[in-house]
Amino acid sequence: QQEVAEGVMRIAVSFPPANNAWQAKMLDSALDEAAKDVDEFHFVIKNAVDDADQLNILTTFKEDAYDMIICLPGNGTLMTPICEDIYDAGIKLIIVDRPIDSDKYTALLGGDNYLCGSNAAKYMGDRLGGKGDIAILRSYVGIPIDLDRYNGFADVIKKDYPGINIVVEADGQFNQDAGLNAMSNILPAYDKIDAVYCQDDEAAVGAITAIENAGRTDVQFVTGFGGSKAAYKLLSEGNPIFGASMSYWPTMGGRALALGKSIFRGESFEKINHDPTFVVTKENVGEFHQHSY
Amino acid sequence: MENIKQKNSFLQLVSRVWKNYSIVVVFFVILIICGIAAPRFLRPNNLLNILRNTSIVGIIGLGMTFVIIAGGIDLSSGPVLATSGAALIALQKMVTESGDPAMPLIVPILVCLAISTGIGFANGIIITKAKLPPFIVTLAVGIIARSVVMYFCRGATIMGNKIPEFTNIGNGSIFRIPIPFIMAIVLALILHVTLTRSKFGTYVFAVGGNEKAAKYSGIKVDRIKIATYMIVGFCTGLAAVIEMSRMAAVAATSSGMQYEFEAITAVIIGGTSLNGGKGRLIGTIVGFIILGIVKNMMIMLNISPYLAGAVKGAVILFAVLIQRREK
Amino acid sequence: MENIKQKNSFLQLVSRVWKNYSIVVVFFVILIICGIAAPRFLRPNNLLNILRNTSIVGIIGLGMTFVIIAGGIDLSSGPVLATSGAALIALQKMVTESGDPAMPLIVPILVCLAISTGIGFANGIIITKAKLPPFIVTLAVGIIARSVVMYFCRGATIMGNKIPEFTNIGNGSIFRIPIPFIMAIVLALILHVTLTRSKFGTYVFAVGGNEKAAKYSGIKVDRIKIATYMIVGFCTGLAAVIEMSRMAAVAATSSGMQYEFEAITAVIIGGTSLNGGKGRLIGTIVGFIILGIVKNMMIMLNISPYLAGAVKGAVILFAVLIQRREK
Amino acid sequence: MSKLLEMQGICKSFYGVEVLHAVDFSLEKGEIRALCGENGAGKSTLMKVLSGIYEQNDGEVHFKNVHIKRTAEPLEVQAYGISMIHQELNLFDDLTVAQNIYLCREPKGKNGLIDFSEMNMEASRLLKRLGESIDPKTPVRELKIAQKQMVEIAKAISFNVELLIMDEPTAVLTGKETEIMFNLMRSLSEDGISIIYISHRLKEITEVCHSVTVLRDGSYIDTKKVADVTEKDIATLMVGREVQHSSIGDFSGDEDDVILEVLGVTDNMLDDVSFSVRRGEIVCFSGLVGAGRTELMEVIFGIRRPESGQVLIDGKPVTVKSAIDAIKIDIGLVTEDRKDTGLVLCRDITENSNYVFWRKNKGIFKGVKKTRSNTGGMIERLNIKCAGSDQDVANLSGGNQQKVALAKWLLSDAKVLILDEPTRGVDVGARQEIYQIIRELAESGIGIVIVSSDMQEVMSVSQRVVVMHEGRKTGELKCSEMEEEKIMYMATNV
Ligand SMILES: Nc1ncnc2c1ncn2[C@@H]1O[C@H](COP(=O)(O)OP(=O)(O)OP(=O)(O)O)[C@@H](O)[C@H]1O
Ligand SMILES: Nc1ncnc2c1ncn2[C@@H]1O[C@H](COP(=O)(O)OP(=O)(O)OP(=O)(O)O)[C@@H](O)[C@H]1O
Ligand SMILES: [Mg+2]
Ligand SMILES: [Mg+2]
Repeated sequence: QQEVAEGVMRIAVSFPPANNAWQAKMLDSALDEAAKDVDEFHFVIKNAVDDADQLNILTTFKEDAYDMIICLPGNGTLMTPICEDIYDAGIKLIIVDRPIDSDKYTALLGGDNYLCGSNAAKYMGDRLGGKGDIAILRSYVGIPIDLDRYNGFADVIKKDYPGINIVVEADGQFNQDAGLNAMSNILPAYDKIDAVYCQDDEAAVGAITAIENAGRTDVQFVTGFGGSKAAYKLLSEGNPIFGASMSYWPTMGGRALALGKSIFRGESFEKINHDPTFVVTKENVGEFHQHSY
Repeated sequence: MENIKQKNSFLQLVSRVWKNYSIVVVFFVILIICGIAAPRFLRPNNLLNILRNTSIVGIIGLGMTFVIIAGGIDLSSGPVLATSGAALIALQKMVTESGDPAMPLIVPILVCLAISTGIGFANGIIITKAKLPPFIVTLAVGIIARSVVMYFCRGATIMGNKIPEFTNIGNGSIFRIPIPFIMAIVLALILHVTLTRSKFGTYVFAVGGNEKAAKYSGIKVDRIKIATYMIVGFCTGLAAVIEMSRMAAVAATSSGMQYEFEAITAVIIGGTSLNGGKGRLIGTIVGFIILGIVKNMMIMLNISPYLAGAVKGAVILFAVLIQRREK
Repeated sequence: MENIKQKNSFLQLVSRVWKNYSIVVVFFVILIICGIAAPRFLRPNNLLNILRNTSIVGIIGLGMTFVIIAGGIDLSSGPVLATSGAALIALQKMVTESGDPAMPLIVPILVCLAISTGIGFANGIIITKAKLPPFIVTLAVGIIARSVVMYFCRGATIMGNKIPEFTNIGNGSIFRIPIPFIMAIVLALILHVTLTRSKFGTYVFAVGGNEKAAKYSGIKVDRIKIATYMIVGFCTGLAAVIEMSRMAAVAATSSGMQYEFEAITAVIIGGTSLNGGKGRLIGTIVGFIILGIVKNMMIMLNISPYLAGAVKGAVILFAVLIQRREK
Repeated sequence: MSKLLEMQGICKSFYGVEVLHAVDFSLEKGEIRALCGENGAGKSTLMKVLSGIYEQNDGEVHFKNVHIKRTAEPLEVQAYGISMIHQELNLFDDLTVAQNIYLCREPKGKNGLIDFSEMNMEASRLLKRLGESIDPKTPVRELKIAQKQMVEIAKAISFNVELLIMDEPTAVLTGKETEIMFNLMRSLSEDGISIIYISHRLKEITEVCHSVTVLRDGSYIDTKKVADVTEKDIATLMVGREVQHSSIGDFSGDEDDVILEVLGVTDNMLDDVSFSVRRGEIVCFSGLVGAGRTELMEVIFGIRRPESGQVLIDGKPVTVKSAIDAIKIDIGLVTEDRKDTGLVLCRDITENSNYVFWRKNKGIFKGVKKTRSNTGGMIERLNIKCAGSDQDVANLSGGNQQKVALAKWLLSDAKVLILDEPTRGVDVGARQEIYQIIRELAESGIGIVIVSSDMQEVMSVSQRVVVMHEGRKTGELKCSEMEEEKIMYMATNV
């Protein structure tokens, strides 16, 4: 039983399911941060199995009257009501990665999937000289991050690069095998694919394997997303078709906990903080290895 | 001789009680263990919270019990919840020019129930008329339903109108008892009476026990089966109403994800056999509360999120093991 | 009278052939439809690619056929693939100081197969000795296995040693035929002979058809069941070897996700009944190829990812419908 | 010389209820021993203990002076040379006849796999010996119940047995097969093989057995030489009182008051069959296995659709497309295979006996009081031996299961009641009671059709007999004209 000594702050952390490597690293960095300063802070970290479960967990946290709740909403819209309730109940609330549809929170440490998607579109549009046929490997079609990453990309392409055609979309599902399978199905169907936008690094690694296996030379480059070890390794090895990874790092999990600690310590903080986004290429990958997952 | 008979019938009584209520015993054992491991667990607020949280899957489980007793299975519940829930939100968020809801709340709710019951009906019709295995039919119908709702919502999360009458369904309480749990209990009572006292209930058992014999006894086997799928459909619709009202929003991709497995797990933990012909609703209720307790305790005891699955799996095995022991 | 009898036996023959091979007919119909809808579909490269992609789930399906014929089910295959695959990668990536692999490749592969077969054995033991329903046991064991591998990998993707001998297993071809497909076919042949020509195969049918009668006939029912779970475990281990070698990496959270459902779907499409007692491997093979074709065609025809599910569900229903029609 | 088999003080309980009380049983080499007793007396249970299916709670078994362990599995017991034909069929529907017969003893070819051609050949030889011409490659699913029973017998004798246990093998057989089987039993006995034979047909016992052991309520009563007793003595020993046999006369009611009329029914199994039943009349159908009697009844009950022909009730043509339709117009059918089509084994006596009653009466609820009195009445009237009306039917003895199947239709208020082998597995005492009930039903104005393969039953219960052969009606006799030879003659159509 976790009865906590007087003066120790109780902080609860709620994450969506750890069903991909990015999310797992998020959890891992949070666990690392939670293991520090144990005489000042007591952390409970919980992954939900789905949205309703996350709602239940947040409700449980609220009932349990934690001093602070840190929430990475699996679905920002769905978690809005409970987050508002938490804030209204006087509990400090930090929202991580994805915004909720409300400004009732103490602080936001946001990643920016939409911006990363736009970065990818710019990178791709420029490298292709504004025209070409491309494929997209999405990341669990329909979930909020998928839509952000997709819309960020597609909006810029539509607006700034009308010569680029999105010829096919498939699902890369945040993992290498799915990326490999999806790409290996795409290649025989299209004689010419100039580039592939993968909404996840792991899927990109799989897609590259498929392209290499098929011996296709028409594909000039593939872009990934997120910042995974496997992707950075390919980049630093100088893989000819891996163009760039649109990175923002799951280590923000740990940083969110650190932010929480600093708030209790009375340090000043911004309400809205955006984690920077990077376009990681062969050239600059060396600087970023320590952030990868 | 007399003596033997009496002793026997006493033993028989004990064995019968244990057979029928072992799950309840298991339940109290779990409750006590939890209370000792984490005294906070027993706080009324926490217990009520567990009841609220488990009611949604529980309501689906009640309907699922009927289907499973009749020898079927329904793997489409999750997607059906999303589909009917999406319809509910779409109608509920419509407003007139003056900003009032375009229709009384009851209309979207009825539409939601009609859609879910309708899909249940479709499941039943395909299974009985085309004579296809329920596992594959409901799996396919579920995949299709999820896909259709994704298509219409373009995958996005749709927010409804946040009016108190609506959000109160899922979030409110009456005399501190969560409304979803009250709904689950009322529904359970009605269904329990239906299952044990009505002719229909007996026919459900008969169809699951021996379909051919049921047919030869003049029971309209197909109708009974279709009815069970409509019941689980209706229950899923009701669960959708609660789920939608809790968040006043629906996520096309993820609403109701995996609920069918949670529900089936609760039914089996409750002692209903997947072979059909046997089962009871009280078991299902205890089954879903046990699942809720497990999840809650994982938080209470701050178990490593990586190991949460291991604990859950072990508790499920333990729960079914204890009550099957006597076989 | 004579005449009638002859007519009957001819009709019976036709009906028997159709009953046993309707899935093959369905298969060719689908092939032709696809070829017309998308001529690129029929290119050898594309077809070979489909075979390669579907072989992993297909191999699991072969083992699953045994379990299902014996009246069981295995919902733990996906997590077992991840678990045994993780062990494989962990050993395979070990290097000596000079950078050479620390052990011959065969060692990690054998360990992988041993682990998956071992978990299958555990499934079988729990199901038979504790007399628990396979659905819930394998579900729980799967949850536990996934959780354990997540715990050891801290949820991350672990990269192995990318040596050609290893990656060639999943990515290579012999005379243009993908190696995974060759493995699947060889395994299918061995298992087919086992199922139809060996005593063990007959007992598998007997146990699934009528467990009590099997026991009365002196069949060691428990052993047969355990053996089927070990077979599906072994097959899953083999699938893990291929899957791991394709990317030389394992993702604790996602490797093998949902493979059990794909495999079960393939088995049912192939005409094996979930009630046990009947089934055939040829059906499973066609079943998993059909599933692969569906995925491929979705891309060929550039169907909206939102509607992909609807198409898949419809094809599954169509495939089971056609071949069950005659019942 | 010591005995081949010695069972001493066998006790067996289910859920704390003792059903065998220290039973002793012994047997000589080459002896054919009948085992008799009322339904639920414990015959099957005793034999299941012997064959390793149940573990006795107390008592010992010695076979050829070797002690058989209490925990011995069926396979071990088989290895001693003991093989059993169960009361309920234990076949695998989706395996072939040959696979069923040689299950666990499949002939192996050189490559270690099953030698199917050898197996099929052996099976066909074995079946020929039993006078059956079934193709050994047919799946058992496609066989009729009598053929299935023959497969069971073939399976049992295919072992290298020294003791063969036969639990009511003739319940579904007709005279012809029974005769073949008896000859087989005699020749086995001459070869020194012992047989334990359970049957409720006492005539068969005096015909083929050397001696008879009687059980009553789970206790050993007596063993006698068959030469020293009459059928009546055996019945008295079983029931503990005298059993009255009675015959029935010709139909004496209104000849023109026809309640059921069947005209020219034809399909691939039936060839232009017509017959009629009058209000209050009992008509029996006799014939060999495969005569098409069951099919004819299924046509009347709406389970089979004929190619042509008509069914008339009370002179009006009716279209019966399903059991539901049939029940609506008050036709009832007690099916011949209680396990397959008669009972929901995993449900209790109350539910099983009231299904049709509930179907026929309006209302949503079951009606607890009425249901209870229905069930209680039936348990009493049919003397169903059970722990209570909430006992699962699966746990009843075979004969008592049959009574429950019967109860369902007795509670249905049928105008026309068809009974397909109604006393299959029912003991002599209860059988007489059932005949009595049938007579009472007839007297109350119901038309009764009985399909029976038991000649004694036909002789004692019917007012008229219709004989069929290969789907055709070959004759019809009034009670006063009935003679066994005549019926056999028509049934074989020579
Ligand atoms: N598995 C079981 N569980 C509970 N009770 C049982 C079981 N098997 C048999 N019994 C009970 O044991 C008693 C003896 O049954 P048994 O089957 O041996 O009778 P039997 O002499 O073979 O009767 P019949 O002539 O009707 O076949 C019956 O009262 C029956 O209800
Ligand atoms: N499903 C089936 N498949 C093949 N042949 C069948 C099937 N059903 C019935 N038959 C055949 O139809 C014929 C009529 O059988 P039926 O059972 O009607 O005879 P019966 O007179 O009722 O005999 P019984 O005394 O066994 O009830 C037999 O030759 C039988 O083999
Ligand atoms: Mg018996
Ligand atoms: Mg018959």
